[in-house]
Amino acid sequence: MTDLTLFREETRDWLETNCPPEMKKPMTPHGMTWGGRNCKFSHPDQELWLKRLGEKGWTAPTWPKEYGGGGLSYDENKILAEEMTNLGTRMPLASFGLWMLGPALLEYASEEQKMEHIPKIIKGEIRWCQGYSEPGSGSDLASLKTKAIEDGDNFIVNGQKVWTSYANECDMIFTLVRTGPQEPKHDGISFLLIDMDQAGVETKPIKLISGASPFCETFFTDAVVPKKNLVHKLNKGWDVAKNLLQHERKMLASMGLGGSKAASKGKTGSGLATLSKKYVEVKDEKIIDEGLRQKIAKCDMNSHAFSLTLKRVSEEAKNSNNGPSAATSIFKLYGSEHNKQKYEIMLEAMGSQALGWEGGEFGPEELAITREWLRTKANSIEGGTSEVQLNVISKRVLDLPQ
Amino acid sequence: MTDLTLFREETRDWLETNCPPEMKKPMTPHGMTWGGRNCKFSHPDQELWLKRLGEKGWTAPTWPKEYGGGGLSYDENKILAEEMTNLGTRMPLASFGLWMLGPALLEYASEEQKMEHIPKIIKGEIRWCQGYSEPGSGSDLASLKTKAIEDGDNFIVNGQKVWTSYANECDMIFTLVRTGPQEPKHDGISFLLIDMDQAGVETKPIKLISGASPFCETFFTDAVVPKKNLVHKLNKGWDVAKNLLQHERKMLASMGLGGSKAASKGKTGSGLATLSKKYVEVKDEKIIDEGLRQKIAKCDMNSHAFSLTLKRVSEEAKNSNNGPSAATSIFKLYGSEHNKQKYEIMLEAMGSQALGWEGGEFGPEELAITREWLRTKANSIEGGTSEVQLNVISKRVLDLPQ
Amino acid sequence: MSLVLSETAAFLQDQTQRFAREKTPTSHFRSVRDSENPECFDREIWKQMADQGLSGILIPEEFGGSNFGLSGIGVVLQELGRTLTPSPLFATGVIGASFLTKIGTDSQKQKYLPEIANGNLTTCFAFEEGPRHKPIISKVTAEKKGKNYIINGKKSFVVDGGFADLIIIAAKTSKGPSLFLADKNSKGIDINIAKMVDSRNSANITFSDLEISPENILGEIDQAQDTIEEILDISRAALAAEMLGGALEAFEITINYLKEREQFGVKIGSFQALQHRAANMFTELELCKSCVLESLSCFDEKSNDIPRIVSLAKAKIGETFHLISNEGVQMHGGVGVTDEYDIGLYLKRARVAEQIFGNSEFHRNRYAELTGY
Amino acid sequence: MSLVLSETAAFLQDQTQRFAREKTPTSHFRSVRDSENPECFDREIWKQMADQGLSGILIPEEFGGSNFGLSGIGVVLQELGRTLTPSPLFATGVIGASFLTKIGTDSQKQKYLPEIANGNLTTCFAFEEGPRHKPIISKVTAEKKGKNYIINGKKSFVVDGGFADLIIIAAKTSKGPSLFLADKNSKGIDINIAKMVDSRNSANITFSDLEISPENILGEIDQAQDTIEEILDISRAALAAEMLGGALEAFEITINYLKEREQFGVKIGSFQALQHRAANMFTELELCKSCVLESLSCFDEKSNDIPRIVSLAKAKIGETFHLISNEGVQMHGGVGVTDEYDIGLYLKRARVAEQIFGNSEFHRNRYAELTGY
Repeated sequence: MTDLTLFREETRDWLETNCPPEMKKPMTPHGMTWGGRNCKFSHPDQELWLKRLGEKGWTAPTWPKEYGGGGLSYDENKILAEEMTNLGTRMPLASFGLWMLGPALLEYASEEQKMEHIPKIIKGEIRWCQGYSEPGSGSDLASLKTKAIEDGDNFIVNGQKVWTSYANECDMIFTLVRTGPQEPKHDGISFLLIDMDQAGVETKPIKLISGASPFCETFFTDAVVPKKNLVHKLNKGWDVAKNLLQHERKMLASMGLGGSKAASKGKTGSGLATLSKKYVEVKDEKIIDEGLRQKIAKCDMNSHAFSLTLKRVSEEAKNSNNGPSAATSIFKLYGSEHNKQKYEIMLEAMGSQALGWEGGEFGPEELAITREWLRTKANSIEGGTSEVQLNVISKRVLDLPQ
Repeated sequence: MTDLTLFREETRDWLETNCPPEMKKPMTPHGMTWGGRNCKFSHPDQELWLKRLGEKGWTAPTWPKEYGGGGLSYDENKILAEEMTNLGTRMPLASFGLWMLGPALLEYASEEQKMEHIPKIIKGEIRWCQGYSEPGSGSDLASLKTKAIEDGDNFIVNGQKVWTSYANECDMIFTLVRTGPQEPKHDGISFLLIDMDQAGVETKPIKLISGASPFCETFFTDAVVPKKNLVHKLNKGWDVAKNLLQHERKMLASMGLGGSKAASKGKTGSGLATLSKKYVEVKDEKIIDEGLRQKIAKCDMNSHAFSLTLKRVSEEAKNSNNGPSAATSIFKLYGSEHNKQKYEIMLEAMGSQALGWEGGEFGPEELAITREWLRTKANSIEGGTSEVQLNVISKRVLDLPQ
Repeated sequence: MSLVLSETAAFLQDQTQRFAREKTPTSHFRSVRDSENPECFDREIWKQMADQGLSGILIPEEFGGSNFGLSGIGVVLQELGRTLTPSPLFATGVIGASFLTKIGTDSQKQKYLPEIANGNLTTCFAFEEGPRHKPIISKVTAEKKGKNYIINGKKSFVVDGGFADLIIIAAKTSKGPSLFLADKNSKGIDINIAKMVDSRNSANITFSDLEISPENILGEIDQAQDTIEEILDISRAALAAEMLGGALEAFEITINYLKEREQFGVKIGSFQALQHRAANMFTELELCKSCVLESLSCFDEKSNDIPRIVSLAKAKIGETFHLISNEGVQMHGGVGVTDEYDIGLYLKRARVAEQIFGNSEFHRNRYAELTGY
Repeated sequence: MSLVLSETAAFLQDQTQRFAREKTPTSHFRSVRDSENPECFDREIWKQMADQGLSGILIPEEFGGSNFGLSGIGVVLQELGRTLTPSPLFATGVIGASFLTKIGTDSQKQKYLPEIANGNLTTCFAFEEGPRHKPIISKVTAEKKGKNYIINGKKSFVVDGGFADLIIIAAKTSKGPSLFLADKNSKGIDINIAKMVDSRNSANITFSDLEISPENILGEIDQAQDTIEEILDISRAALAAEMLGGALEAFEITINYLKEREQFGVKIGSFQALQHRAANMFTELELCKSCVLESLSCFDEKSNDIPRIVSLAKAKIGETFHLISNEGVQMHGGVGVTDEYDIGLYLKRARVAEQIFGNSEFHRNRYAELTGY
């Protein structure tokens, strides 16, 4: 028996023993665990599952053991993921700390900072949000104006951030601030970790077209930040920012893949087709409306092709051992455009039944699809617009002239 | 009886009496009359038809009578066109002189130049080609390098033009040449009329992907051009050029309309559908392949919408009495892109039968469609690329910032 | 056919434009939307529109209207579409007025048309029976019982069905479709109101042994097919005009944003990739203008090609409004997906308008059929 | 499944790349095209390819091949597709070799496979019966007469049918399709050669009482359906690999042109509108690479999802090669439509390759059916 086969057996055993029953059921809209000081669990099993996995470091399976991570190899991590999928266990923790901040800290933070922050991320004790964008700076992130001025052992921060996800529920925020007002655009930016539990930090939810408010505006008024919370060097925050953005894009890219698992299962049908069949004429399992059918097929094929590409690039990366590559720009671009398209097709298939807001005879799934359709419109904007991705591809990958 | 009703009756009578029988038959690929000193008629009726219409000035119905034109009003011209369509008469003369040079001369040429050149254009006695583009200057037309140097009563011209249509069969060429090498790009260009029947002018056909050679490279080596052939002022040729380009774009735009007449006839079916039906399964007159059918409908609807738009803009212009407007950029763009799309659909409908080159069992119409499909690829390049049209629309029409 | 606005139409357009800018800018839409008012429109504003004659454009003069025809009401809807003005004009002033004018008896006309013209009566057309447009009635039936008819079955997504006073019901009778009139408060009518994503009103209406007396039969029994098809086409053309207004406004809002918003030290409208996309949208809009104008005037000019032209207009503007509302949101970037900016409102309206009375694919299909393939 | 090239495949790719660059750059294609040679390929070059082992990649070692599998021949076709190398590799090395290897009798294998491997024998597959791909045989029949079969009917657009020595014929027998072998010079075979727009060879082949003796029956009578479907999928995957090569090359030619050509004093590749279009093409190509790799390896790995994966690959690369060849010509401007520049050659090849063995719509349809809708 090879080490990996042994690992697979042990892992399966451990998961079967330790995953609480509720956590083997499919995820519900409110069943996600976001962690943090004020974490609310909608079921006690969520807390248990987070605690057990967090202690083992398996919320961050490949992170080093010394900071509380799982310390798993690439292959072991793959096995863990496969076994979790096989057992149908839920994701224990959704966290911008895990997806974005953590990887950047591992690369850029001091030993003290790592010891301080990473274990709390892994255990879900601190919930993080991102303070990058500002009202005047969208795609042109580096034009940010929020200022941090040195004052003894602290920075004093003033300014405004926007698009801070769930900032009103978060404990800490990682921000880009201007510390060198004289320096060229990209060279005067620093990366600060700010505790939000202070008078100088206020948040205000932004209402979106979907009706939800997953984002906030966040205001800093003489907010106090100890200097130990500066990550990497002063005025060199842009290095951290770029690294972190790549992790963000990777995360966002995976959003386009919702339908692809179903699509790659063959005869069992795709999610899009199964949904559509409830609303359109079907004969011998075939959708009669050929125009719609071709659109669904095109979309399913794109999902399929996209998931094969993610797999290919990950297999290629495995050998070359590089971090996120320029190809992540393709994923962000394609994932978000594809997801938008998928929802437009759903709307077409469902007709008026997907256009409800309230009242009437809409099922909860239908109303959720309407809102989610509106939500997808942000996919190609957040984390770098599609236009920025196209610029990146044409300049960095294709090397086209400026 | 109103004047116009009377005019319609007289016109119908005249056409019925004077149009030779062969000229009432549908146009054949070789039946077009291009005029010029070496004009070859494939049927004597072509010559007769050209002579009769030319004498009446009805090859250029709205041009002033003093230069041999028809002198017709907007409404009279419309009636003439309608009656010619009703009777099914052929176009008497295809000519860049009529479509492009003539309108520009009427606006910019001296009285002597008009008297000299316009009657010959109307009667088809001189065949003109266009000398604008050069190998290094495509969309950036004003970067042209062909030089004309003053030498007594003449200009001496040296340089090379490209994309000169049928230059090897033409008598004269209207050209843009650089006369002010010191001036800024657009201010050193003059508009010259050059007789091609001289040792200093040579032409070389360019072979296209369609296999045909409708264009030439044209070389000037110390070609002699009398100063009386300078149109408009010295170094002000760009004014003429711009005016003329608008006429060219208008002409090229109409190319996208091939299928629209058929499409607007209602139940009689569209050309695209009729063609497709020969190659695909049909049941109760309906094309079974719904994907193809939707593509054809989309294309037909675009033809229909496009021809309604041409009509609308011409009705609007009738009242405002302006020349070609910025909207002509829309026509060139849409006409050429639409025409390309139409041929792609034909190819899809006809399958391998539209992909023949020679030999095998292809009908002449099929082989012609293959070549014409390749020919359409130039539609969105010649006379200003689609990209240039999009630039023009966004800057001049939408007034978007530079 | 005329593809240029008549003087009357130009006057109406001008008048409505002023009205919409002053009385019903998008802030009006927002206040109606965010109010507790379940009707989704403002009765006071509707009264003012009626006073301006907008509700009576399709009604003959003898019944208090102006009879300016579809070209007239088309430009009005276009201007109201620009500001997303919520009003019963479409369901009442277009559909209701057309049905009653075309096939109402003298006493039905006397009773209802003046009330529509003066803004006191609203109507709705209970037609669809599922979530996708289907111009064939199969589920709602009317059975003869003595002199009366008994209606049973359920209608879906009735525009303005949540508040309209008078319901025009299409139902299957023994040999074909028939039309009936019913007061919304009649016994046997159950109305389930829904607010759609565009914050307009729609309803599912269930009929349980609804009894219709002879004076409330609209037109000939079994003979409604042609009338229904004609009114559906009138509705589609009118809707297309409203959509054109929305698309034009969404486009202009976006172009203005491109001229204002700065990124990387320049206006984002100077980016060529955005310019080309904007120019393509402009081109499509120019085509739509022609199609919509033609689809309105073809009724007034009694063309024999009406169904094809209407399908052309509805399909083209459906695609184009779809495109422009998507591109508009994207070009606005982050603020485009916030409720604070208007562009998202057009996105929502675009999808509902695209969907009802036949989406683009439906109309392409119909166009192909009518053209003989 | 492996989405990364194996060492063998990487070796073959490298070897073929060198061969194609040295021996068969596009100038080779042009010289064959412009010669009087009706075969549309160069026998000397084909011999060299065979000497390198390319013709025997799908043939077992005992018959002179290397048995490197579809992943092996895929990368070879991809590299040859880059330079538009005209050769019988597809019809002979892929289709002919696969048929004979799968279902040939020992003596058929002995007779033909070594000859294919050494480049002496070419084959074609007479299958289609009309101008659009249809995987069902209905027009060409084989009737039993004693021990022999008599074939009648006409096949269309047989790839390499104009010169192939051995014709593999699919014909209808009493209970299903069957396969037969025939020498091109047999009595009862009439070959009408056509040059296609991509300057490759295709033929209509008419069979008039062509008599087939028992030793030339390929596989079981009436039982060919599964084999035909399998070989069609092999052919589609191989063709997709060739198309990927063509698309990659056309894309790279275009990108290089964007970096070289100047207009308005700058490189045209600096125009953002062109950049974004190029970036979109790149993205589509990345997806195609994955699909093609998967469609090749799924055979070698005996996946149970082969037909769906193959349809995915053929449809995606069909659309993408279509897009890139159109955009490539447009981005070249005027010179793009001249015969002098290479980009137009890819345009022509793209359409033929897209069309044969099922166009993108055909494969979307099939994908939908296989996925259960």
